[in-house]
Amino acid sequence: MKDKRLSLEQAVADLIRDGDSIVMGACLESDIPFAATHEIIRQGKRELEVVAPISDASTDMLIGAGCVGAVTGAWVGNVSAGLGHNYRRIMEGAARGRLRVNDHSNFSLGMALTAGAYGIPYMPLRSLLGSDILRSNPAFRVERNPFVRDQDDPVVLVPPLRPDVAVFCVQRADPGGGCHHWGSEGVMREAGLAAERVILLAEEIVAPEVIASDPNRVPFPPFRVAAVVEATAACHPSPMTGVWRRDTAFFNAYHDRSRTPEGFQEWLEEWVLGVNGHAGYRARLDERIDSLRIRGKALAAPTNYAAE
Amino acid sequence: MKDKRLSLEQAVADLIRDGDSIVMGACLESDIPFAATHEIIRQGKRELEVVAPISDASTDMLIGAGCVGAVTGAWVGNVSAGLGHNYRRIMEGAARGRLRVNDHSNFSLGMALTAGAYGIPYMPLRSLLGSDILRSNPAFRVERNPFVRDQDDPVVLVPPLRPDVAVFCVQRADPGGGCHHWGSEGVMREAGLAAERVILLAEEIVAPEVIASDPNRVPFPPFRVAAVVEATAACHPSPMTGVWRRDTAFFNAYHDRSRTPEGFQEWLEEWVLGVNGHAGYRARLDERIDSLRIRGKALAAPTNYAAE
Amino acid sequence: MHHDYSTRELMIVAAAREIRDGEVVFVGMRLPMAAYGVARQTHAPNAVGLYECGLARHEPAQGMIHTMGDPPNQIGAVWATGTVAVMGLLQAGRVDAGFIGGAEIDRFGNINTSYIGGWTKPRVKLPGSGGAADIAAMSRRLLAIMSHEKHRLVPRVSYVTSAGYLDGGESRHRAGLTWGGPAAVITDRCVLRPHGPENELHLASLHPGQDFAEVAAHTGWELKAMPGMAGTPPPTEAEMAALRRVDPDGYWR
Amino acid sequence: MHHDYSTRELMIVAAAREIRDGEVVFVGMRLPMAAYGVARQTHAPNAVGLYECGLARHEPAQGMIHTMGDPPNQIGAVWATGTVAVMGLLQAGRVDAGFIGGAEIDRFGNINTSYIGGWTKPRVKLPGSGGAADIAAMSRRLLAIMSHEKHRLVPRVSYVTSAGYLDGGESRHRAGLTWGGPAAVITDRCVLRPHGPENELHLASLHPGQDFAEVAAHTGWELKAMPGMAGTPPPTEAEMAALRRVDPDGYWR
Repeated sequence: MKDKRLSLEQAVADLIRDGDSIVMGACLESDIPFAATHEIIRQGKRELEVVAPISDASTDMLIGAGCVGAVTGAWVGNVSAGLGHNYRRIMEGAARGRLRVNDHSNFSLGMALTAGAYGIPYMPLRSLLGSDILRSNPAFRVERNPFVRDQDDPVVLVPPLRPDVAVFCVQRADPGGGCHHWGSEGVMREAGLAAERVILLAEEIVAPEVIASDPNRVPFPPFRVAAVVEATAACHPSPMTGVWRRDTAFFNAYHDRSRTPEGFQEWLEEWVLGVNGHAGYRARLDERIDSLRIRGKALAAPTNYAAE
Repeated sequence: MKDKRLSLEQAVADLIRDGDSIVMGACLESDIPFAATHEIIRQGKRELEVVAPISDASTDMLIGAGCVGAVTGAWVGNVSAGLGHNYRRIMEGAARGRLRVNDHSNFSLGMALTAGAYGIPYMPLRSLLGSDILRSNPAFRVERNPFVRDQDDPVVLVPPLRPDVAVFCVQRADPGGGCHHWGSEGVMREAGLAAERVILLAEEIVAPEVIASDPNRVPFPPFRVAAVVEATAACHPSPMTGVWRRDTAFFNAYHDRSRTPEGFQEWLEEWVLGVNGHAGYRARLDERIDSLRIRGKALAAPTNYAAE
Repeated sequence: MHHDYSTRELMIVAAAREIRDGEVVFVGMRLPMAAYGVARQTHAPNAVGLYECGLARHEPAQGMIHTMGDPPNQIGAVWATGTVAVMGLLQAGRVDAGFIGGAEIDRFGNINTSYIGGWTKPRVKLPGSGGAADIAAMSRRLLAIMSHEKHRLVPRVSYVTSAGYLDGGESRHRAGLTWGGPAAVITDRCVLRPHGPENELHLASLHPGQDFAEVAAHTGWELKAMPGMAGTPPPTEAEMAALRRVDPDGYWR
Repeated sequence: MHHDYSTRELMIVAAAREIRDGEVVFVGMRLPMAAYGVARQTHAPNAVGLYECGLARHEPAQGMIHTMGDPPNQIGAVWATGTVAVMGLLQAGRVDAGFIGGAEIDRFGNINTSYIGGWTKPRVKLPGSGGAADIAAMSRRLLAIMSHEKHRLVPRVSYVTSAGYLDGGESRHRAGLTWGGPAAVITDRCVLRPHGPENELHLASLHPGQDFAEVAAHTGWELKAMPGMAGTPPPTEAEMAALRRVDPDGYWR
């Protein structure tokens, strides 16, 4: 088995290129790979197309840091605090031409990734009929349902998405790219199968036997994974089921401080540019990170895979 | 929580009607609900449309017993032994008009159920192009990909399937319809979401807390389940991950004995019509069933869902 | 009848009353989460809640949560899966009611959460649809929760993120949405419902202390009252007790 | 070189040699399962096996299994999921090679496992496609395993379950299948491969003890030899040792 372990710096440097389309976490509100968001900013990646099925404040941070050329997504903001100030600033100002927005809904984005994952040429939907999303994003088509002859039955056709990169936080992974994820999945499975290169930020590295002990908890096969990064609390301030509580105060502070460009720059300096990688970020969080750690046990019922 | 427990006899009597379209297990080779196959035969259901993504020998048994008016499926036979004699007899004889066959592949059937599950008006595929399945089953359409302008890019359009009933074997279920299933899933999730009425044959009935301890192992939500039947070894002779080995000799004996109509009738009398329900079947298996039980332990790695 | 409640608490209770027992409900964020909890503990003990991150729950989460992905919403879920599966149930017509919020709504119940002032040069860029466009299109009944201000309740939204009755009358159906549409809009002043052949939003019930003229003055179109318009009943003791259990710290006070 | 092997064992070894290291392989039932095991243990230690019931494996199952859903194929899998996910990878072009069997094959590699004698009044009703039509359409390379009899290797199959090169030449591509097609047909007498602009199956290698005239006599079309036609190398000691580990009881002898 090939050992796919890389440092966060190396994984971002080697596998994310300027101009790539990239999914930064796909579970909507949990398991957002903020450690990779920060490393992308530190490495000064440019012109990324962020494929964003609600990645909480990650997209707003990347936009503010000048890494983003396009957003293909359903939602950009700060889930518990409200609007994304960086997103607003660029879209409401003279520089709006520098950011292309390809509007989607959560479902159409999930379906576009499903089509990408499974080689489906395009995905017909009923959702989005009547919505101006069909006008502001010309990638969609509305056609007649060819199975209905006697009346006009419009359907929305969604083209597939095959992102260059997808980055996910998972509770545990093995060095070869096998992993376990639990809790709500968002569009993680589809994004992981659709993307050309998958980077895992694993809370814990375990032996391949641990992953193989429960193959139903594996979201996509190891051969689709390009790199495994060991990175504790890579999802902070977003939550991870069974491991980390959500740091809502941190999201709120980001919201308040990013209200002005200067405030955002200060925040960026404090939490991203001025820290020594993800270890430095964790060190800056200090005792706060301990208070977020879930310490209780609520174990899944035993499940037996024995064959004899 | 509504208690959805029923006896096998009652579930089949109340929820399966003559003429219904029905999925009898969806995991291809494992977890086939043969106990329900037998009860359907005992109750003399007629004109069923069996939606069959390889349900091992179950479909051949139902055809031989005269329960089936149509097969919408990818494969009918006996997986380890070969052809299905009852299927051959009717299709190669003068009575072939009594059985309608709607040819599918495994993937097109899975995609038709996906479309049914998710309200997708139809599913475009690239698979099946060039296959005569598109000629023998007129339900498919071939259309041009409307996203490709400058050349002819044919795609297959698969209409959705929404079966009336789906019957599944699961390792454990609670009285309200929550369940856990593990091992390969075939098209179980899609069939369970697409079907109007789901009947679970549970190896074991457990408290709702056991199911809620591991929500990622639940294939479809409890509100989609109409009935929960406690039925040990309901999958025999097919295997169930972690619980039952496959009884290949039983499949082979069925294959040999069903070679003639008389032989099939004798087999049916011995194993279905002449036994007192599923308990009678199990009693007839006697020590054989004990030898098939998996006794080893190979437990999935612990998984923590604690929130604090 | 309970006398000590805030407007937001009244809105939560009014929203809870829109959920019928046994229904499958697409629960949004914030207020609807509390509304689902109140409904489950009062008149709708068999309701099922769906969350677009990929969860189904019977019991609401224990204690305050800030997003649907928070650990207290994961533990005790009856189904944990992906967005496509839960939103697929919506498109398959299996969801009775769905909640969304919005920045702008018009007299036909169309909702804008994307662009104020046109999408090419927006005056305000809002976060976008999230799942709202899907919930509005595919729920059997849409329930919207809004702040009642004249610049939010407008004659015509500048961008339809989430389809209501579009141009009124049969236009939603003609667009291909053969079911659904707004059933109630719960504001901090009243409850609006579609009425008449045009499906225009009418005043269905006034919250305690509100009067028609004042509400109409804060509405961007010429607001009409529904026949049988009544007052919104204040929260009952049972409803308030349920809300206290869902929101022990009074976050929604 | 190993001297004590059966024809079926030679077929398994010949099939194993078609798997390249690091490839993703759609493994069918029966012989290909053993072939995958031999390949993994000899020249292709990094191959990945996919099974249409919804499994991916690195190591082959321990001991004999009769179906891909058997418990020994479940334990130790590296991914357990559904049919749509694994076959979706196939349609997405992510599967390098796929195995199928067949009752009838023609000179352009089209395979019939559905109806002998037409679908309206079949002389023999075969089980149908299962996943074969998908594997044939969407694998980057199709590998077929057949019993070499004149009534099975026919000029034109009466029903194309699984598309080969259709009418030969560019017709597969014109039908919309922009990749794939049979790369090898492994029979009990020889290995056939497509050759020339028509993509007709030619004799690529004769198994030990076979001669061209005899094989041609058992083939339903005028069989031609490929340039550079050779003999199929007998199993090596390493290959036979690997096969013994996969098939300790000699089921495939």
